[in-house]
Amino acid sequence: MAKKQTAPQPAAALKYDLSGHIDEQAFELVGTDSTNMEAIARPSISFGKDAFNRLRRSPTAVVCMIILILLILGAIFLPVFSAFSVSQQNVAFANQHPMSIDTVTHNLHIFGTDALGRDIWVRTWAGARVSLTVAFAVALIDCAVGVVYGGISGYFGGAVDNVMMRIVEIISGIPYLIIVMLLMIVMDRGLGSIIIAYSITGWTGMARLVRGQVISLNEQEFLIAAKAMGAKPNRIIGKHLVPNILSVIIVNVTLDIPNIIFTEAFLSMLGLGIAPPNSSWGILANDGIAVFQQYPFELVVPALFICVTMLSFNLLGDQLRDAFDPKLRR
Amino acid sequence: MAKEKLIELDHISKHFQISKKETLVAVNDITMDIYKGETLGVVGESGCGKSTLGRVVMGIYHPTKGTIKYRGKPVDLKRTKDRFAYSEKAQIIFQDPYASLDPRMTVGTIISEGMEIHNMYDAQKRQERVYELLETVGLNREHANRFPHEFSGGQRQRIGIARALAIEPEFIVCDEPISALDVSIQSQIINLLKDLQKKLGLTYMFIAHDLNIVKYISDRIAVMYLGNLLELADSDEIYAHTLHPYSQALLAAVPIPDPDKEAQKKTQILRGEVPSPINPKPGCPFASRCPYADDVCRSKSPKLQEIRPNHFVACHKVQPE
Amino acid sequence: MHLIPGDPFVGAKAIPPETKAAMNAKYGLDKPLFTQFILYVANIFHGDFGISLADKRPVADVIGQAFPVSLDLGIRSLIFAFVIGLLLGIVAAVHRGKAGDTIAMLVALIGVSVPSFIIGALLQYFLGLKLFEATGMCVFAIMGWDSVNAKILPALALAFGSMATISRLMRTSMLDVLGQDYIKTAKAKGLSRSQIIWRHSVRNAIMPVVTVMGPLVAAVLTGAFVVENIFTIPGLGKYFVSCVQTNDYTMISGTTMFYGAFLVFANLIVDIIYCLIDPRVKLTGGKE
Amino acid sequence: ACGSSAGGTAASGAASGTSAASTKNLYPGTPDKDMVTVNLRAEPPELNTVQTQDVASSDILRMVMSGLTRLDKNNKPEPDMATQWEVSADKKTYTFHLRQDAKWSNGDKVTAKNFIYAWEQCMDQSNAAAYAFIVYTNIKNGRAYFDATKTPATKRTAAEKAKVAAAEKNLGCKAKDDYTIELTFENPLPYALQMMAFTAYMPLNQKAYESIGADKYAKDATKIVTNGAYKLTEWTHDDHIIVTKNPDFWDAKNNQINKVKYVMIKDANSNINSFKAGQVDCINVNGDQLDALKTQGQPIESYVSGANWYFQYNTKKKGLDNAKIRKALGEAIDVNSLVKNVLRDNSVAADGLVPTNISGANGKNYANGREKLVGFNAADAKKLFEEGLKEAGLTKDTFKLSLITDDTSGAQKQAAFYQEQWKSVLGINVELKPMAFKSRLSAMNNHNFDMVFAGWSPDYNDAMTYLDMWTTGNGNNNGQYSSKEYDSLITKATKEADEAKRQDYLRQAEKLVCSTDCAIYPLYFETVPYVVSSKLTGMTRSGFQEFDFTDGAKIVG
Amino acid sequence: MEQILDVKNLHVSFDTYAGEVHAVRGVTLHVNAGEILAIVGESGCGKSVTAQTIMKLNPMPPARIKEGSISLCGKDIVAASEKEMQNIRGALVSMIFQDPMTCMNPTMRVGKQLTETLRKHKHLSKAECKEEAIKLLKMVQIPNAEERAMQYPHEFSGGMRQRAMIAMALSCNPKLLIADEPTTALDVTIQAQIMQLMGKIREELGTAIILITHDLGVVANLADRVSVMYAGKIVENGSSKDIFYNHKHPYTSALLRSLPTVDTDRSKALVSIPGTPPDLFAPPKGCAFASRCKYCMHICREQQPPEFTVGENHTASCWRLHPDFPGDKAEPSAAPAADTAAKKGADK
Ligand SMILES: Nc1ncnc2c1ncn2[C@@H]1O[C@H](COP(=O)(O)OP(=O)(O)OP(=O)(O)O)[C@@H](O)[C@H]1O
Ligand SMILES: Nc1ncnc2c1ncn2[C@@H]1O[C@H](COP(=O)(O)OP(=O)(O)OP(=O)(O)O)[C@@H](O)[C@H]1O
Ligand SMILES: [Mg+2]
Ligand SMILES: [Mg+2]
Repeated sequence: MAKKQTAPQPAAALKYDLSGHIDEQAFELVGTDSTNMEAIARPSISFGKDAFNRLRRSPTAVVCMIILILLILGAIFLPVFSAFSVSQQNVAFANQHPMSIDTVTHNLHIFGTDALGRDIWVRTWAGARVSLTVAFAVALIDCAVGVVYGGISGYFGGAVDNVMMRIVEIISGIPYLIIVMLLMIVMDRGLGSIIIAYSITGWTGMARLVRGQVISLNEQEFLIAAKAMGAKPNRIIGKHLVPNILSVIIVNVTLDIPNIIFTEAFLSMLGLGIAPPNSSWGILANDGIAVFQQYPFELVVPALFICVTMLSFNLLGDQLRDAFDPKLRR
Repeated sequence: MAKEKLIELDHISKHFQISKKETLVAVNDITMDIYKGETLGVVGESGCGKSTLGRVVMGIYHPTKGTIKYRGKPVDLKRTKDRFAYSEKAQIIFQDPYASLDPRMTVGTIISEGMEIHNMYDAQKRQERVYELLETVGLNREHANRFPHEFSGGQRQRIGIARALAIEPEFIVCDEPISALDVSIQSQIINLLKDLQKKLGLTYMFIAHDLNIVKYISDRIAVMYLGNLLELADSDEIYAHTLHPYSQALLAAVPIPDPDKEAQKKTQILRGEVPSPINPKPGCPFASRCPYADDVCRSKSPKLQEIRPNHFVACHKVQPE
Repeated sequence: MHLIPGDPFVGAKAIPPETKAAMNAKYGLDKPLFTQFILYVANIFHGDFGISLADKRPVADVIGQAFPVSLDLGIRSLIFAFVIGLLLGIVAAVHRGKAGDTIAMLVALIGVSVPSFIIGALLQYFLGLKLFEATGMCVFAIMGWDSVNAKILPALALAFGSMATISRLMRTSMLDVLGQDYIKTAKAKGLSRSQIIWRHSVRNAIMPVVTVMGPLVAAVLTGAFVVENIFTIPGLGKYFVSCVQTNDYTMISGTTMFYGAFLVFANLIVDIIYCLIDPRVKLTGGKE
Repeated sequence: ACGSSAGGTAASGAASGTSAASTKNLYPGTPDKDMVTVNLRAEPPELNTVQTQDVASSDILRMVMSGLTRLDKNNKPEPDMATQWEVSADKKTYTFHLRQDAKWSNGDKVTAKNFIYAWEQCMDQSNAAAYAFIVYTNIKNGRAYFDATKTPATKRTAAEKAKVAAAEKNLGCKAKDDYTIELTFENPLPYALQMMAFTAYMPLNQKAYESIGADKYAKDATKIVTNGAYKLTEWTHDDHIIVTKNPDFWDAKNNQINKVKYVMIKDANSNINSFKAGQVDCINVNGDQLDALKTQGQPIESYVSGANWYFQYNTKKKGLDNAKIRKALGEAIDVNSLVKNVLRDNSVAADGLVPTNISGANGKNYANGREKLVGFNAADAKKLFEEGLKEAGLTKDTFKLSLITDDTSGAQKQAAFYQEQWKSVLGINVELKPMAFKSRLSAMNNHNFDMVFAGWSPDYNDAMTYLDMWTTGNGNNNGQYSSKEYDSLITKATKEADEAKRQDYLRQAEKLVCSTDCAIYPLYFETVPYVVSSKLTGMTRSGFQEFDFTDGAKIVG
Repeated sequence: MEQILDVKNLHVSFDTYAGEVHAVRGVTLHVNAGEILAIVGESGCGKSVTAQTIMKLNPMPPARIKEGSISLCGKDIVAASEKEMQNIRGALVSMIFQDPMTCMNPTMRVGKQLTETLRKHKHLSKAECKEEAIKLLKMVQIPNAEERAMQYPHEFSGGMRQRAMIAMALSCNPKLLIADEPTTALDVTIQAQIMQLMGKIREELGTAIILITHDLGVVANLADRVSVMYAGKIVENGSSKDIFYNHKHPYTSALLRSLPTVDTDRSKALVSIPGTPPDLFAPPKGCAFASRCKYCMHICREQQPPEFTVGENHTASCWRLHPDFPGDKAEPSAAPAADTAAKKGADK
């Protein structure tokens, strides 16, 4: 892509034979070439576009993105277009292998059935809905709170920073599990509670990250230049800081989402997940683990979904980090 | 030339509190004036506080002690309003052409940002001015839509200059604008800066450690060492009559790009290391490396004195005749 | 603490109201909340965290007995995580972009991708039970904490998550170090690749890894609940979870405070280790 | 916890069809020839007999402590510390004669005073013993003693001390001499001999108890003084307990196992794995594991635990105040399908409130010959529901219901089943609210619920333990059921000395509460399936003796 | 004179994400025993890549030697295996880098770093190494050598570190020392110390030095011979005197005149070279300097100029040196003084 030669060719392309005599014409003085001496050979490309291009070229990233898009689409549509509902039971047809035909409805159970004869396929996709909703919602909240908090703390520094960071330290000093569990017990079970409970502790990581970034950017000369020009804080934050830490935020969110999915699974394991008959991957995995010696596929299905999703997000995050890495840019 | 004082620095000090016990004295009690239309060169070794001084003058750092006057009026840079007004008059160009441009902005936005902040012109006029400025610094208008990382160091430095010029300042601090550049590019930038000065009547504070260039561009030169001002004089005067031992050593150490002259030159190599600026000891800052230092030098810090007309030196060993 | 619905003394049977009042009186729960709190704080200064409402033992005793087990488990798993994680990270960095990198990072990623309750159950089933059935010997015990062969699987199960974190961090930091000028210097001296890696890179690359050890210790200790439950280990992790579920609030505040203090202590240790391996950091001052 | 009387060969009653003779035991168990290991599932929280209130603790206590009587293989009381006793004609006064060679583990002799002391400690209100009521309601004038002991003994004023002394004097329990106890009850107590085997009636070595201190007593292996068949020799909290045979025990020659180790495995997979890998000799299994073991050909055993599971309705809630609706909600559940397809652990669908293993009159079990009171009937349920809704002025859309369950995965699974049944049979959506055990109980106590999926396990081997709780104002009557007729039936039964008449009153009451008024709706009686390694035989397991190794349990092979 | 290093027609490329970077495009140079060869040129023109290729320090890939030969003391470097290179590095040839702050391992004592080469190549014991380290530090005039050897790099100042680096490089008495901008990061007063030290070393140890720098002042002070590089090629090669007083290439000449000296007239503008060097992603097909050269001719844009010998050990690559070059017709006002000489030299 970069090999385009922009130098204009002289009208009469001359061929010179080095061994023989060279035409005098060739030695005609043309002087400096003002169009070409400041030429930039490479095409203009913005930071985001460049990163996206690089991402597009990585097969890993592409595969991960495809998987995640499929998962999201599946989570949205598949539970609606399934022959079974999430709670529909046929207890006489419980714990069946994948690809078995239901005795009552004569429909296919693609992933088999669980202990109550419910269709695992539809429960898995419904679980994907829950798990992904929780993940995205929490990530969004963490992100919003963390960026604002970390941004303020890092930008203003001094005493403000000191107080704000002490608060973060205290919050992250208490093991998050206990906070989440206490909250989960006080609040009613449900999606909203899980999201709130996890968000309450989750934002601290983002806040620290953003603060660190802001502090290091604050020392950068381009920010000093902006300040020297009289830029007000809102401009500095909005136009300089946020765009410059955006990539770090995106990467961090991508790497955070798997942790949230993980936590949801963990809370379900403790019986603190969402209420039945709804399903989530955590609930499915937890149900599956109890019977995996007898009906291994009941664990394999949700475990595989959790793994693949986590892998995809993690790999995508790594790839994004590489794509955004200023060191790799030239 | 009637010398009109543009900026007056009065006993400026800047300390950084590193820890509870450690204070880093980056700039120590500097008093000097910058005249309108002149170029004041500031030289000194790395870490001697040149940039800090420049930033204090720019209002980016608040001086720990001392006051700054602009056109005879004291400016309180702690007040947002004062600072904002002042920022329209003073600008800065940085050493590192890589770190000084926001990588996420196009060149056009970078240059027009100052105008936006100060509400100069309407959007279209601003755009035109961006093109104009780009051409002033020898770039093409097409470059306005490109990103900084696509440019070479010299080109970026020129973008930095264009940015500084955009709000039509009176005064520019050039913080080592050429140290990171190649020899062949350095002269481009220097010529550009000189041209602009002539055309726009700018005042420069030119920070550098290459003495040849400082001599070439400056009207007056200030020699700094460890946060202190050691010598201040007209450019020719300082070369003709180098008085401070440190300035002498500094000048002698500069290699001349001429083998014959180099061969004849007798360089006097300074011994010893530059002391730390953290919790500095009393006495002359140069005493630890000065070949003439005695007990007085080590215990008492010298005052800046006018030794010859307009030639100020801070040294116990150099006294007015 | 009284926010939590439920009452510590509710057993399976209803207790006559008189008895319940007697119980409240015995444990001081009949006093005003504020008084309870003051008494509690006052007692803590005497090293008395109160009596566990569920276990009826002094909270300090419970912690004193269970925490060493958790610590033992935690240290073992951290050692596993550290050694394996570092090796994986080094291998990945040295073979950047090649098969070694991919494999090492895949292992690491699987580590973060599989919840510990699944890993624990699988390890127990395959390395515990199946290996026993295949060999007829108890290679790894399935439960308990009284023999060496019982301590391996839980530590391994607990190590997976942090191992993944460590290896990924190590890879990044190792790549960073390998790009440093002093590595070029070492290469210019004619040192071999292994000499460069072991003498010049690893120590420097470990430093960022060490800084995350504090939070990692926290994660390992609190995450131990699952593993302790699966492998029936008498550690503190499960009290930590069950006390919340049973509204045992002396235990809740006791363990929370203890963990808080321990984490502060762990971070202190990490700082000290950091000072030991990085000569640029003095214990008193900051970094140069 | 427990208590027992005649009848009740529970173990055989509901056991699975497998017979040990035809299938070979596949698992040899632990290698140790001197010790068996069983899974107790939980740490016993309290080994102080005064305070204890749970199954796990009483399992250990029955091994290390001896009461006046103990239960034999068939849950019948037999002599233990008491060698013989006389009963008065009104069945209110019992005179026990103690054996004179019994010793505490610290060498002291076991005397009548040890028993009186223990009972007084239990009844002492300031000790806040959970089972105080089971002592003070039975023993004559116990209530007065309980009321007198509000302040802790060390803080009593002189006046209070005098009051306590007076109450003590009137108490129906007396040590006539060192080895004779005279015990008088408030009412005729047909199951008194089983009661004497209950933990709350076990003796206490006053000297040791006071020197260790009530707070610290029995909190560690070294801090307990026992008089039973085994000694508590090792206790690592939350890990394991080891009891070792007491050679000085009067019946030592019949105790053939030297050591029993109790481990506390909660996780279902670890449970089965450790059994298969020869780390444990006896475990309870769940339905899934049971299926798999059966397929392998492993013999499975089981016992009826005596626990019944039922819906508790909040009878004060609009809609649920209607008996037809309550009945419809219960009849809509196909319990047989639940038991067969979901639980698969040999539990049986309930036909009444009192489980099959509870003894009744004439040496037969209480449930023997009882009419069927509850059961699945979809058509009837639909009809009753429609009628009920009309009566209550509700529709399916306006009638909002929720069901509280435990948050264990088993309970949640069942709840999902009920939810689906209601949906398909009655066409209503019931919201499920899983809660931690303690939270669930608290919601129940505060009457803050519509329906609860709850369970009850017996305190003693008599139908009364399931029935007296539904009287008006009873602490366990969370649904606030109130029926004068019911209350009078229970009172009559309490005062009745004749066993057959008494059982008749109880049966009438049972029918009233779970069928006619339908204040609760029984679902199934729990059965506990378990497997034992080939190493261990002869162990007793029943609803009242969860683990017992004293009656001929042996290590073989 | 004995030739220690002989590089012929070296081409090095980097395969990067955006395409191939032709960093070195046909470099030919040699170094004689005991002499100092300076390589000057603008940033990015390939000086460091050339130097690192001589030691094969470039990571390969992405770097790749496309063509050419390197012979170091008779050893074929291009063909040498990594193992062989390990024995050559540090023993025959060693290198010091620009930034002394980052070139030392921050967690290893200076003394140990100093003698690693000795342990590797001379198999000295620990005790011997310690002595040797002190000797080396003394050689580079570091006071309190005994204490300093036990310190960590952060306890050294920049100048001391660079001196320690030099000591490190010299510990095995290599035949050739490659100094890649050894003074760029240092202050002038410290630079003077280092320059003096390098001169002394060459005199006392007879080590040949390749000195890479931007600073023509340093070149004038130290170098015997100078190679001027531009956009991956050597455009002029000659003795120090040739380059400073008798340069033949327009680039060399512009470079020298663009430097202000103490005597430069402040009222006059500096001579400057307009434009920027070409991007090595897409090197121009003709002379790389053509677009910035005021003497540029048609042929310059079309064809790369070959190397013309213009004097003893003095070569330059400019079409103006071709025998067929007709001479400047319309002489630009300020023609370089060297132009006349160029014509003379072109007559072989
Ligand atoms: N924000 C800051 N906080 C603490 N110390 C600082 C800060 N800025 C500068 N310093 C210290 O102040 C001293 C002077 O720094 P300054 O940047 O002014 O030097 P300089 O003369 O510009 O050096 P150089 O030539 O390397 O640019 C240095 O020791 C530096 O470490
Ligand atoms: N690892 C690399 N990957 C891609 N391109 C590289 C790499 N290393 C060097 N280059 C390119 O090779 C060219 C020559 O680089 P080199 O470092 O030799 O320049 P230099 O003359 O030493 O410059 P400087 O004076 O700045 O050190 C440059 O265009 C550079 O961008
Ligand atoms: Mg500076
Ligand atoms: Mg270089």
